[in-house]
Amino acid sequence: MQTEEQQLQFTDIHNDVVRSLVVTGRGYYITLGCAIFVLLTCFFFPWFYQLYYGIGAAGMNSPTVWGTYLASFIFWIGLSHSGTLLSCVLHITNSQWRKAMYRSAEAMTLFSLMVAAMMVMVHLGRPWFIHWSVPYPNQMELWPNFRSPLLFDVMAITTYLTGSSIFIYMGSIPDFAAVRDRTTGWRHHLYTLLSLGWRGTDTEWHRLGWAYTFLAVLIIPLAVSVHSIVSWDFAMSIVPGLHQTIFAPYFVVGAIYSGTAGIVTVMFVLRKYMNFEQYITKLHFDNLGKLLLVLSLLWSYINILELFTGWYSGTSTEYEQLKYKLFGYYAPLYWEMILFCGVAPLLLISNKFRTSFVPMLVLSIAINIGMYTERFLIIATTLSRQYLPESWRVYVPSLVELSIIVGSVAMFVTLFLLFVKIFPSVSIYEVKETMKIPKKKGMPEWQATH
Amino acid sequence: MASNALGLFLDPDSALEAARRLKGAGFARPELISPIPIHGVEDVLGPKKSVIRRFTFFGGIFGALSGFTLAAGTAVLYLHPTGGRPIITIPPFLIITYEMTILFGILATVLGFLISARFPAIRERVYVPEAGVDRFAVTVDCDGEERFRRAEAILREAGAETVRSISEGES
Amino acid sequence: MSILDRFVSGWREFRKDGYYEEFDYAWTMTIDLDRCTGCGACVTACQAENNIPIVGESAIDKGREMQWIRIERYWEGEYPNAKLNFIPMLCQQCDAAPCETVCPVTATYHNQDGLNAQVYNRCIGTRSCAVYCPYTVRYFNFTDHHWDAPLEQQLNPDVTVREKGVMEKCTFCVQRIRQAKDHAKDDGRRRVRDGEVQPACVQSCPSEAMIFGDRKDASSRVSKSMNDERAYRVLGELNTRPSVIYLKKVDADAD
Amino acid sequence: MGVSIVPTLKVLKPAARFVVVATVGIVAGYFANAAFFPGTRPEQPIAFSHRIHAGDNEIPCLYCHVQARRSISAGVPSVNKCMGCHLEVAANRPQVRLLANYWENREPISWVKVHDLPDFVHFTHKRHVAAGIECQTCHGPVETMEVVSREAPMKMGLCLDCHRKNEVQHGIDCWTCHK
Amino acid sequence: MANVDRREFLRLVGAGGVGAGAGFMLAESIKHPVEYLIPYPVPPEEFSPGIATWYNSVCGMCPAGCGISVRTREGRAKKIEGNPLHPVNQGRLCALGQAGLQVLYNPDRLTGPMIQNGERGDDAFVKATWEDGLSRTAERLAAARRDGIYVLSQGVRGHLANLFELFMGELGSDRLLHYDFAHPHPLYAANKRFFGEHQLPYYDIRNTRYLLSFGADYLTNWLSPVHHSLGFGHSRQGNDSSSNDGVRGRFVQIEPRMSISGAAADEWIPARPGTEGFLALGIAHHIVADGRYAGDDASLWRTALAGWSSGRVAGLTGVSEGTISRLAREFARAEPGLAIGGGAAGNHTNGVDTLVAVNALNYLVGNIGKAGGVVFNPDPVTGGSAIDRQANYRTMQNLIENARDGNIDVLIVNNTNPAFTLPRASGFREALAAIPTIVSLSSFMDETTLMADVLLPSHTYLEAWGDDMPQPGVGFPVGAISQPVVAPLYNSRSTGDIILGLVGKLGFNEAIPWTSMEDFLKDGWREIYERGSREPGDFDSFWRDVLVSGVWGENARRGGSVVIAPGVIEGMAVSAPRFSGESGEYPFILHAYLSTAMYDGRGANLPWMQELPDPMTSIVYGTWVEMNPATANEMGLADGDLVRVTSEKGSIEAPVVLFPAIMPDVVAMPIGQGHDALGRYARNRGANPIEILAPETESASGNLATSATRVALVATGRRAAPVKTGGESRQLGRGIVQSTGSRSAPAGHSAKLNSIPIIVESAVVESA
Repeated sequence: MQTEEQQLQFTDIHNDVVRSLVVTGRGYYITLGCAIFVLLTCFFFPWFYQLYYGIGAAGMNSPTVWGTYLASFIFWIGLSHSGTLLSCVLHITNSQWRKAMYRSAEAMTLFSLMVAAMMVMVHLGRPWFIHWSVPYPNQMELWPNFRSPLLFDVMAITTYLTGSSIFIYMGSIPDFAAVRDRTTGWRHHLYTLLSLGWRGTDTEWHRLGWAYTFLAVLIIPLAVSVHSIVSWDFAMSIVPGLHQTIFAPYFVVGAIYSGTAGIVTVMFVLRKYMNFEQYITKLHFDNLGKLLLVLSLLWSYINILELFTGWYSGTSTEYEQLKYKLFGYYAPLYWEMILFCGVAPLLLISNKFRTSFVPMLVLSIAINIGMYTERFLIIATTLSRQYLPESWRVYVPSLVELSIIVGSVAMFVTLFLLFVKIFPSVSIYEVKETMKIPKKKGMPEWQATH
Repeated sequence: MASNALGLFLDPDSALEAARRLKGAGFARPELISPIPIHGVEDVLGPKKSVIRRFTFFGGIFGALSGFTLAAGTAVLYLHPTGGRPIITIPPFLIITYEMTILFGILATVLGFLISARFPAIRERVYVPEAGVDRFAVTVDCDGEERFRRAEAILREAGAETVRSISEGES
Repeated sequence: MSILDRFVSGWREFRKDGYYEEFDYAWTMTIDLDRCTGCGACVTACQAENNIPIVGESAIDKGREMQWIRIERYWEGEYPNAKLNFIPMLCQQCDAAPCETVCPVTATYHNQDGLNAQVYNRCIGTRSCAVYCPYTVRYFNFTDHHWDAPLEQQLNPDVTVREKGVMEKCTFCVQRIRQAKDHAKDDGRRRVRDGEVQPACVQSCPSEAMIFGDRKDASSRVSKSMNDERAYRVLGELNTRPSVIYLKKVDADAD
Repeated sequence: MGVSIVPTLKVLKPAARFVVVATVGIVAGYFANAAFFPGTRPEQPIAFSHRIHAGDNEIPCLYCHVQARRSISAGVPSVNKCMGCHLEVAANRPQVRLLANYWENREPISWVKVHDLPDFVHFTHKRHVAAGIECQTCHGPVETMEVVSREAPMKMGLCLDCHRKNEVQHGIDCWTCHK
Repeated sequence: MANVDRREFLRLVGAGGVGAGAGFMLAESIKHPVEYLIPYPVPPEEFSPGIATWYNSVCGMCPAGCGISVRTREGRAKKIEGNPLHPVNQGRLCALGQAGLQVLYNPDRLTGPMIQNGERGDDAFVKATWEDGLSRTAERLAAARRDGIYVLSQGVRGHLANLFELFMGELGSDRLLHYDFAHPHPLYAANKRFFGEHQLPYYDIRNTRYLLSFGADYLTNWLSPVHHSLGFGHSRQGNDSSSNDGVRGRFVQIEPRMSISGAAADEWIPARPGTEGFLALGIAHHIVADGRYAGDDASLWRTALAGWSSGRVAGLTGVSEGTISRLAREFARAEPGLAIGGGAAGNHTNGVDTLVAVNALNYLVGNIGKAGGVVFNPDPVTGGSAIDRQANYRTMQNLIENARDGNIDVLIVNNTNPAFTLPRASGFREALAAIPTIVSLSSFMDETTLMADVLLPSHTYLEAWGDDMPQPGVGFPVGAISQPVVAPLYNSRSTGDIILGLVGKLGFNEAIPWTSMEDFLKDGWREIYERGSREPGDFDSFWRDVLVSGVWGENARRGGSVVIAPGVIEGMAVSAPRFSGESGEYPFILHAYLSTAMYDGRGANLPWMQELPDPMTSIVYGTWVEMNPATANEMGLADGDLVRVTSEKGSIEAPVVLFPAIMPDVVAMPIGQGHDALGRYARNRGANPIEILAPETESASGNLATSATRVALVATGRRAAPVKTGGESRQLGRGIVQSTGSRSAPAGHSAKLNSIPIIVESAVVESA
């Protein structure tokens, strides 16, 4: 890696990033067009139909009143969990390899959170009344129910969204400034506003450093709490298979797991199509690979634990639950999940695998498919095996649901495509920090060393 | 008219060195402008104190209070007994409190940052575009020919690539 | 009553358990499984009283029937010793209802009669209450329903017709309770007399398997019958404290 | 080239101005509609004047809306009730003639509802009359109205305020009013 | 705002304008839709908006004759509930009875007189006036041969029956038939043979301690289900020390396929179809042999029953000797014990023999005329003649033959649907084609009405005047008035008024002077009143009271001891049942039973009934075949496999349902679906097992032996899982339905182990 970067100068990264913002090929526009088209046809059209027809457009039924919409919600929330969290952790531990990738990772957080919020709208029976779940003063003095796990969600996710958007913005103020001077027209004005008049004086750097660190410290516990709370939507119930103490850590691990896999995917794309080969390197994939390996092992551990406790409890409810999960209607999905998230990642043990790009991409996508399945199964298998056997029903997603899943991905892609044209998707100043500082020739050595 | 002497350097260390000498020569607060944060500035120009931590702290406190008040207050405002739980239900309200703490902590931090770093910039300030890319600049305000010449001398001696005089806004 | 007063009165409830002991009624239903024949009269009675939509074959096939009370059947043994047990399953009106705590907008809560209230017009359709309900007796309006004219002329004006996206469930025929209280007020009584109000299912039950009343009135029929030694609560181990109490089926050939 | 955001703001000024004006327009239009075309003062098939009946002649409300005392709905008087008086009284006034036509063809008069509550609200006139609530409390000074108009917004807040003020037993319990 | 040039000014103006427009539309769009208040020009008395009015009347959904009280608001019927004053149902009502509202408000009702123009059966009717319809009918009647006029009505009682009699009398034809598919002909015949009784007795289930039911599904559709359910409940748990010394009644059900009554029973005993009579005799033999019967005719009985040793009976019925003797012991010991028979047991070719044997059991334990036994009814207040008018299958057959031979000129059908409830093999539909004029008074376009020429739609029972004398009674004469609870929805008339209209057209006025059913009814009741009711006050007050309470009873019970018909003991024997079809070719006996919701098919057009899950299987909207799981397993059939059920007379298709409580060589199908008319909810749904029944008749009563058909099942290879609301029907040890030992178990016995102890919150209750 050193070999690659040795000849890199400050100006190079500068130019590369600015180019990534201002120079736009036809490929980009085509991709964006497709993404938007899919977004409209596969997300908004079915959703509007559902608004008109009612949730019945989805395949849900009486015991299984939750379905893929909520699964998607959890999935996207989960995906959001690596970006900012990872970035914060690495920032505090002050690790170098973070710097090239954290910006886009955080963007991923931001956008998956937005998609998640959208999934809530899709999930609701009467979304036009969603404002009732937000605390605002009114003449009736009627407020939301703060005892409800769902309201914890509302609070947590709002906070998380605010936090991570602020975090990514703060981190890129100096870059906005850097880009500001190199752009003209509306871009110049935009970056002038965004950079708030950043100059790069020692005071400004000092303040930014402090603020940034504080944010990081605040956001780490927040991120953990967010997914714990999401897990409590389930764990706070007394439904067999959902009412489990392990759920909070289980969800957090799962979230970081899928999030990290997501980062790998995004890194690959950036590297390949935004020409950041020099900045996003084998090193990053290697480290992410290791991380993935650890997480997958954790994840498998918790899964086995869940089965074990279920089996050990021996109650009819838990036991039927277990049987159904392993051999019931949804069993194929279950084993697919195990394969993708539990077995396949073991490949990461080999260095060669970790440092080769395409296989990593494939694996990361596989992992996220597996994780989506997991979220789906958590809902489908448990709710269709409630306490009273007479109410047992099988739930099969409808076309509308499937197409909305596809559409939500398109939404994410669209947002990300817009992002890379507005935000410097690689942090300029932090990459500069990792570079060797230029030397003035003929300068005495002692000055250079510090 | 307040004019500044500006020296551009290729590397942070010489810039620091220049700043130190300027300070030593009795110039008021030389300022470094750089594309990346420079370490060790405080050893040279003396430690900086920032108010941000206070903002964060009190923001958090305020968040905690308002969080619990929101939950508990609204609960007793319109009594809705649910699930046989007491009206003021501590554990869930603590979660609300927790989230609100962090939310306000974050917002306060941002506020602190903006205030302490004097953002957004309304009036023009001394600014060096090169320093946004790959140069390290040292500015020191010095009115009067002879003070400028002294500053220039120090900067050049410290290995400044170029030295010129600028005033706010121009570059 | 000023906001301050309400704060104070609210704070008095601070950390108090057994909140419902101050309520004036605790409506309760006992269902004698030894009497229940599973004939289904209660199902139709409820459907007629509460404007429960006719969802149609395909909807039921999807698992979206709406009947608030259903007859569950559980087989025991195999031919020739097969036995069939019926149990009517309706909203248990739990005192410690899991569904109440989870609703983000308080569309379901515990009302002053100890009823598990569902406020349709407040519901935003998160459906979490149905997930949290261990008895799966909450039914969701997956679509808008319509009645072929002139069937809609039968709709009960005392019960609203629920729109799509709204959760609904058994209300113990709250409209009848309301009526009874109204009459009581007219006669200048503070309380409703025992037996003055009966939900549609109880009223129709041909074998008189169901008894409805106020368990705070120790002399009421329901209080007596719920203290029968056969009394038990379905899934009682979950401690949701249902207000629907079942009397065990008697198996004369047991022991 | 400078760092100040002010120039940019200057550039943005027209756009901002545009947005502000448009917003103001929307708000204005909204309230203009509410002000000039209120749904609360509909045209009735017969120009019945409460001012004359309830005001000048001081006919008590419950004389015509007799149901209010014993039913959930106050009801409107049947045509024959109107004719009870108007066979003699003011029989030759044009509006009364209109009424007479209805009567002769035994044709119901379809009055336009002024005060209308949603289907999910259970409001009983009976209890409120029994509690001695003046009709005017909710319906406004009808006896002064030539054409009846909805004075109070029939919204939940209105009910709750009154129920709270008078400390109605279970007055703010959802199921007291929602069905 | 200083530097605004002209172009920008215009732009701003534009923005403001568009904004204003948008805001305006927004406000417009969220406006409340206009609603109207439309008062009556002249309100009917006892009408006031917002206040419910209750009318007591009589349920017309099945022959049980329960009393109903209908809740109306703003002149519309909202809810049907049992009439608490009525002795039959005492305020309770079954599902079918409550669905009566959907008969009234059914979207597929006939809205006025119509006349067939086009081929029969292709539903080509044109609207007509009553004048037109009536006169057309009248002239056909006038032209017809006296004995060429048939009136085929549903079973009607009370004054409507009288009116029919008068009408037929004037027409000079005695071809008046009441046809109900489910009419218990064998039961009547058996009681006549054994007791020489004309009426059905009252079976006092309420006070019995031991009920031995031979195939009678008394909780669902046998005679008076609601009344029986009341009795069942009381006998189970209602007994306090005062009545019946707190003993919990024991119920034994003997039938090849577990019915609701079987599920409710303490003991369900499958006996080979058609051998229930043998079992009864076997039990009787035991009772006599053990000397538990000490009547003076004991020796007669001993000789008569000599042949029916439990050994032989066990061989015939497949019920073990031990069981037989135990049943005999328990039945004889429990005083009073009660034996009833009917349903499938009565619908074999030996049905009457079987039911006679059942009567013998009652006789032998001496419960005749006693509480908890068989109590005989006095004659009904009026309209008793209807009983003899009931048409059994034989009568229908010779109607069919007459039609074929062209001896029928006019057929008037009143709300009965033989085209659906007679087997295809009977050839009824073809026969209809041979009748020149068919007039239907049905309120719905059912299969029979489809073949009619003139449609004179009658009111539903909720719009019409009438009265009813429940059969069987409850031990004393009961009369109930049915009165219109709502104004007629459509241009229909009550059956009585239609007949009276015809009377007018035919000029029978001097014999039948009445012009409306109401007058006829009122005069009829004046007779009842004058014929020595001990009611105070004059007739008008009496009439008012009857209208208010909806029911009136005479405290006149039958006294005296009942003697059994001579020679019946000697002749006590049960012939072997006959079945159509070879057991080799048709291995299964088809057990077609009346479904809970549809009764004999009349409920199929009521959406509530279609959506009422079948209690035993939770199936809605459809027909199915119940099979023993073991048998199905052998045949390789699984739940939901579509099979073709073939008898000698035809075949239908239905999905298999594995039913744990049915004999291996019996398949059961519910009756009621499989309509090809009767409106949107009923048409083309499920299959009708009656279609494929063989025209075997019960030898003594001439009734259709519905249980005497053998069928074969052939897998079609397709699957059509029936729509059901239930999931897994096993408890999996979750203690959902808990049971305990007998009632007299020690307090707290296993009662609260896995349930939270129930605490009654104490509260001050002011004495109201």
